Amino acid sequence: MHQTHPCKLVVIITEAALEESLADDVMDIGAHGYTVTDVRGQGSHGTRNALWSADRSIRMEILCDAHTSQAIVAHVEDRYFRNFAMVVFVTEVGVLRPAKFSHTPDPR
Amino acid sequence: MHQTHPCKLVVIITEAALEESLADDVMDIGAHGYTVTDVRGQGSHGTRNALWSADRSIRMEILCDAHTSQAIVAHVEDRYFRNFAMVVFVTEVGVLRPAKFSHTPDPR
Amino acid sequence: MHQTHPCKLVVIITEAALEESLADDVMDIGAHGYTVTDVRGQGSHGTRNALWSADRSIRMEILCDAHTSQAIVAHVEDRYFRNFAMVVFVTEVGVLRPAKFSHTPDPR
Amino acid sequence: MDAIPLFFLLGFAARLARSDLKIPAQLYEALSIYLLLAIGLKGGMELARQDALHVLPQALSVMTLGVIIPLVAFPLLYKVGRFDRANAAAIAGHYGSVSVVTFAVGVDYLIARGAEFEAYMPLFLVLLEMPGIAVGILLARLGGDFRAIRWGTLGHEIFLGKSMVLLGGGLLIGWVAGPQGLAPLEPFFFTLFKGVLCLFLLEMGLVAASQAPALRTSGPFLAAFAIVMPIVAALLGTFVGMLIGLSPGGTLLLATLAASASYIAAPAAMRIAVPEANPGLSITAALVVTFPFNILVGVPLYDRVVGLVHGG
Amino acid sequence: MDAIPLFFLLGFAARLARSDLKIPAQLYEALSIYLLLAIGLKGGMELARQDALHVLPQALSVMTLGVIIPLVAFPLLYKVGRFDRANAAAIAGHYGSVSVVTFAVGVDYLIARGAEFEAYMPLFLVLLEMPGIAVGILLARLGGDFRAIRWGTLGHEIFLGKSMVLLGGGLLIGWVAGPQGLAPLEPFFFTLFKGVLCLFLLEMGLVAASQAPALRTSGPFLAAFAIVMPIVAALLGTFVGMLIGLSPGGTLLLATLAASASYIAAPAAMRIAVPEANPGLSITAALVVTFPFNILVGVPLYDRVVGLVHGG
Amino acid sequence: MDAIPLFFLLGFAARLARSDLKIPAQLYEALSIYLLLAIGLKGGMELARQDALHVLPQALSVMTLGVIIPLVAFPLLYKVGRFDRANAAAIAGHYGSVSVVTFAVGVDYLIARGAEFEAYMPLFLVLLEMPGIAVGILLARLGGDFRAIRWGTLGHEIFLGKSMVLLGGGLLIGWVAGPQGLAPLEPFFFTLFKGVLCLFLLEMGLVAASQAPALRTSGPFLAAFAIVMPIVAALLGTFVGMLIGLSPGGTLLLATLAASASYIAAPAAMRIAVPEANPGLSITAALVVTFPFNILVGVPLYDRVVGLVHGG
Ligand SMILES: Nc1ncnc2c1ncn2[C@@H]1O[C@H](COP(=O)(O)O)[C@@H](O)[C@H]1O
Ligand SMILES: Nc1ncnc2c1ncn2[C@@H]1O[C@H](COP(=O)(O)O)[C@@H](O)[C@H]1O
Ligand SMILES: Nc1ncnc2c1ncn2[C@@H]1O[C@H](COP(=O)(O)O)[C@@H](O)[C@H]1O
Ligand code: NA
Ligand code: NA
Ligand code: NA
Repeated sequence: MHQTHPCKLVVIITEAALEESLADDVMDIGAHGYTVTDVRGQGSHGTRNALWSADRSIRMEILCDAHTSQAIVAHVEDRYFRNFAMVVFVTEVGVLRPAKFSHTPDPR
Repeated sequence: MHQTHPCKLVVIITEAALEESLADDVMDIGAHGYTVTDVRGQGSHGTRNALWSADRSIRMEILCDAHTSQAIVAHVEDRYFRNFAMVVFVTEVGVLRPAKFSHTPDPR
Repeated sequence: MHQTHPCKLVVIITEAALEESLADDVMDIGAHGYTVTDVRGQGSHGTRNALWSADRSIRMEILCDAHTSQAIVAHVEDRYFRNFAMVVFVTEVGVLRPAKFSHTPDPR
Repeated sequence: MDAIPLFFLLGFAARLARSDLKIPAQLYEALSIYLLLAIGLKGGMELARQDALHVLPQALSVMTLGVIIPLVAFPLLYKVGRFDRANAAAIAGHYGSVSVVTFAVGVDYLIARGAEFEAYMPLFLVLLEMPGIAVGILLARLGGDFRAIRWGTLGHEIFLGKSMVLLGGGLLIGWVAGPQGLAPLEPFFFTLFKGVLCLFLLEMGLVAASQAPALRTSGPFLAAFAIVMPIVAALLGTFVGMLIGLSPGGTLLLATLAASASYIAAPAAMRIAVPEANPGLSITAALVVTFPFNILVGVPLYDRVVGLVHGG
Repeated sequence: MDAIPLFFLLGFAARLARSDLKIPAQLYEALSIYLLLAIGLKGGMELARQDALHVLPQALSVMTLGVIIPLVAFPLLYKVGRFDRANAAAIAGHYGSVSVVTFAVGVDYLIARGAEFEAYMPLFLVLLEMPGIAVGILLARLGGDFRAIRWGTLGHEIFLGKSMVLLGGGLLIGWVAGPQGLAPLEPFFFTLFKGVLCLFLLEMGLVAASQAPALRTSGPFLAAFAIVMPIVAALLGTFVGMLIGLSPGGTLLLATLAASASYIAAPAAMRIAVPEANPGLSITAALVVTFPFNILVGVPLYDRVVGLVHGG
Repeated sequence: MDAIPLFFLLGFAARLARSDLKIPAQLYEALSIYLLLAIGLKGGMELARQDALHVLPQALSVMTLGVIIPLVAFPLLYKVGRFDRANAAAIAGHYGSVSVVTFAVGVDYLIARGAEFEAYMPLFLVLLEMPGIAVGILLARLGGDFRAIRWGTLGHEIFLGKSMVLLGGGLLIGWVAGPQGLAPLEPFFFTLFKGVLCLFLLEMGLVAASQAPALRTSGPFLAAFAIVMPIVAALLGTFVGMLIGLSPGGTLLLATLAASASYIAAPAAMRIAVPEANPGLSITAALVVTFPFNILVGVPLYDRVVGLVHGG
């Protein structure tokens, strides 16, 4: 039986310049991985059409437990919100192997 | 404390040709921003492998309040569903600064 | 009135080498479509920075009914989890035309 | 033997055999930007050598040709082919416009044979790109609510589409800079041209093969139309070419332009201006049948025709 | 007429007219990698022909120039322009650094006129890239907590940024391989250079136009600064050029480098090192005003200045 | 000094220093498509000048070489290295196949020294690409359930993989079109070749460095194997080269091919056909150790060996 277990998905959309430091941050905070997509868009900082280097944006999504998601959200808000074009949202998803994404032992 | 507030995420997957008009539409309707990703895929209109210009697809995601999401969904259904390869879905997410995405004042 | 109906969204993040076989699998299992995005990232198999062919990853998302999502998740776990860098998660979304994504007749 | 068709066939075969060979989307973009610019520049450079008064009347006749072709194609599709108005009009628009790569293959065909032609032919390529599309859109709207036409968007699509800007812009730059100004660009834009064209044809083969299955669903009439129409258009082109006194080579190129169907500018414009038309139909006809037909069979065929009429 | 400015204008016009023409992001990357490498290689190859003792003192003076320029720009922006420290410092840093493409346009300007210049000028381009950025960052931090400066990141950004690695690496390879070793690379890296440069300028035009609207919000002072500052810097560059005994051509190139503002290396470094600065301001000044000004008006203007001083 | 290894070292160093320099994924794709096609075309063109009867026996011996190499590598890995069957077989398959870029570097080495070699060597490159992979897959399955082999997929992976299609297709086109047909493609596919190769080596350096850390985990045996195996294979290649009467230059190229390990075709095929093998191991050995070893040390070394045997 392939039951899924609750898990948090944190999505961060921001300037491509932050990719490396964000990756380091989330791993330090305790995430076990992340996925990055190249995106473009518009927001309160105007349009970012990825026409050229400084104009590129990324979308980083992190599957992690509630505790880690809290920590990540808190960290990016404190460290990046003031100075960078950034959007963060969190959602609840179901995963197969919760242990893969959390510090708690696998309930299975 | 970094509490998140409920917010809608509208995702539109459709032909790349619609990118500009969709962007204008969602901003007119009242969204404060959007994010676009280049994608490929398959659906009722067959495969769209992004092999060449007319074969490219995009994935646009819009964070907004329930009212705006309703309006966007209604608009794209009326305006584009009949003639374009398109899929739309809506989901509930948590954001840090609801005011950033809605017309209502920030509850914080 | 543009009411949305519940639908499953299955997201599979894995090695680009699997794109074709995964696409065939999900369609065989009963999905009516899928969307693929090129991504990069890190996980238990280390970093996959899309620096070169074998280092590329994809993100495939499939809108389908609960039954199909179960079948897809079961299939990929059995067939791919042991040997491939892969992450799968499922979430609940709202769609306009449930019939487009399920075997059951459209409730509307 | 000339390498160009071989690259197309390689791509076509690779795709049919389900090879995992893919031309990255952005490489495809890069190649087409290069080809459009290069052709425009070449034409503009040559145009700088002409006097306007001589070219102007020719230009007008060529644009007329661009208007006539879709008017010939439409009834065939609408009455004989039983396509609904929107689809008949959209397809007609594709055949009214032109294929830049088919033109390049025609030019290469002449060069390989050391045949002469008016070097400013790219001007006609530019002039033929738009009218057909415009006529196609109007035909689609004749049905009724003309008000439904968003002229702004329409004009925008036609005059500011990627290919028009690159072709027209290149033409302008080539014309202003002249042969001298372009000399240092020659190694990049002209010497490499044929190599880049081959790479693009490899991609065209992949794309055509990937669209081939659609032929089954689109029916036999469309396939037949996609072979008959180019021939008819080529004859019209030959006639106009003679009329305006083009050399045999120039006449062949005009015939080739007439016979070619657009798969870059037209699809983009039609998708916005005639969204109710099924883009699959036009693409299948233009790309899967007409394009290969023209570069493999058509050009030599039209050459023979031109030879006859010029001989007689 | 020279084609280079025309390509920029084409891109600029196309974007203003809201054409859908886009240069794929990865093509943009590819073009800049090529340009940076090619310029570095060329400079290194020529450097192999020089003796270090002759070039070293020149190099030092040039780096000093890179330190002085932002020190001139900062007070203008901070005191006169009323920008806060972070923004004034960030913008000053952009003008302290250099624009590779502006340099390439200057070189092309001289070649087109058959004018002589020190072929190892790219060395100065490399040397001018860093100091201005470093000074800008220090100016931003003078406000107080110097401890806030993450020197590691800073050094990393400055010395290991993409453009430094490609320019510097190319320089090194060219220097080690020498003219002989590079001979077989000449067709790719040197013969095609101007063509690629034109394509890149088309893209620069698109980008500049897409940023143009920001001019309205950024205010008239910044626009004025973006024209006055290059002229001032060009005079400083001319002075230093004379001082170190460069040929008129070399002097013009040094003036052009001084006048140019960075839009690749500096934005990347500033974003990390001075995040509180609004990147839009620097980019608008450097890309929308200074870059076009330099390639369209500046270079010929500086040429006249150099002519005068060298004449006298 | 030759520039090629310098570009590899630049990329390697840049990555080790954690520079943000990246070669866009699609540029990497574009470059490899170009290199594969160009090598195929060149080989096919030269093949058109040979008579089949002369080449056929050579071809067969070369393919045998491709079968023998993995059979030599496997026991080393399985028995001595204690790798499980799947990993031993997969790695052996990588060394049985070839590296196109290593071959290109070998060719460049000979050209730089004005040495002669059989111009149709690319044919052998094509012939050596497949057998090694096939043998590797069979070795992996010998363990038991042969039925587990999906021959369809297997054949598909081997014969329709990207690199086979481009190399083989290029070979075919070059052979059909012949020197005359390819003449107009020469500026693009042949004149620019070395420049493009340098760019690709820059990328290879970046990739190799990014994989380097894996060396620590993969253990000392694999590192040793990745240096010993190429030398052993090079000796086998030299022997076969002499046997089939190749010129010293041709013999060196065959030795280089034998010594090289695939990092494009083999990884793709193995991932599908032997998924239980850890791709990291093969890649680390082939890319981080063997590839640099071959282009920096191996080729000159093998050249000396060939010199000795040919001398004697
Ligand atoms: N309402 C929104 N919905 C989706 N994406 C958004 C939204 N607002 C901003 N973004 C994305 O986040 C980036 C930065 O947002 P901002 O800081 O508001 O400029 C934008 O460039 C968009 O890609
Ligand atoms: N069931 C599905 N799950 C995920 N994406 C889909 C699905 N159906 C369609 N799509 C995406 O939406 C695009 C248009 O869908 P369609 O209009 O059904 O052809 C396709 O090309 C896919 O990228
Ligand atoms: N915790 C995570 N959050 C988001 N994406 C992940 C996570 N773990 C892994 N991934 C993605 O899934 C791919 C394969 O994961 P893995 O099998 O753990 O190496 C990685 O390369 C990432 O792109
Ligand atoms: Na036509
Ligand atoms: Na400067
Ligand atoms: Na080998």
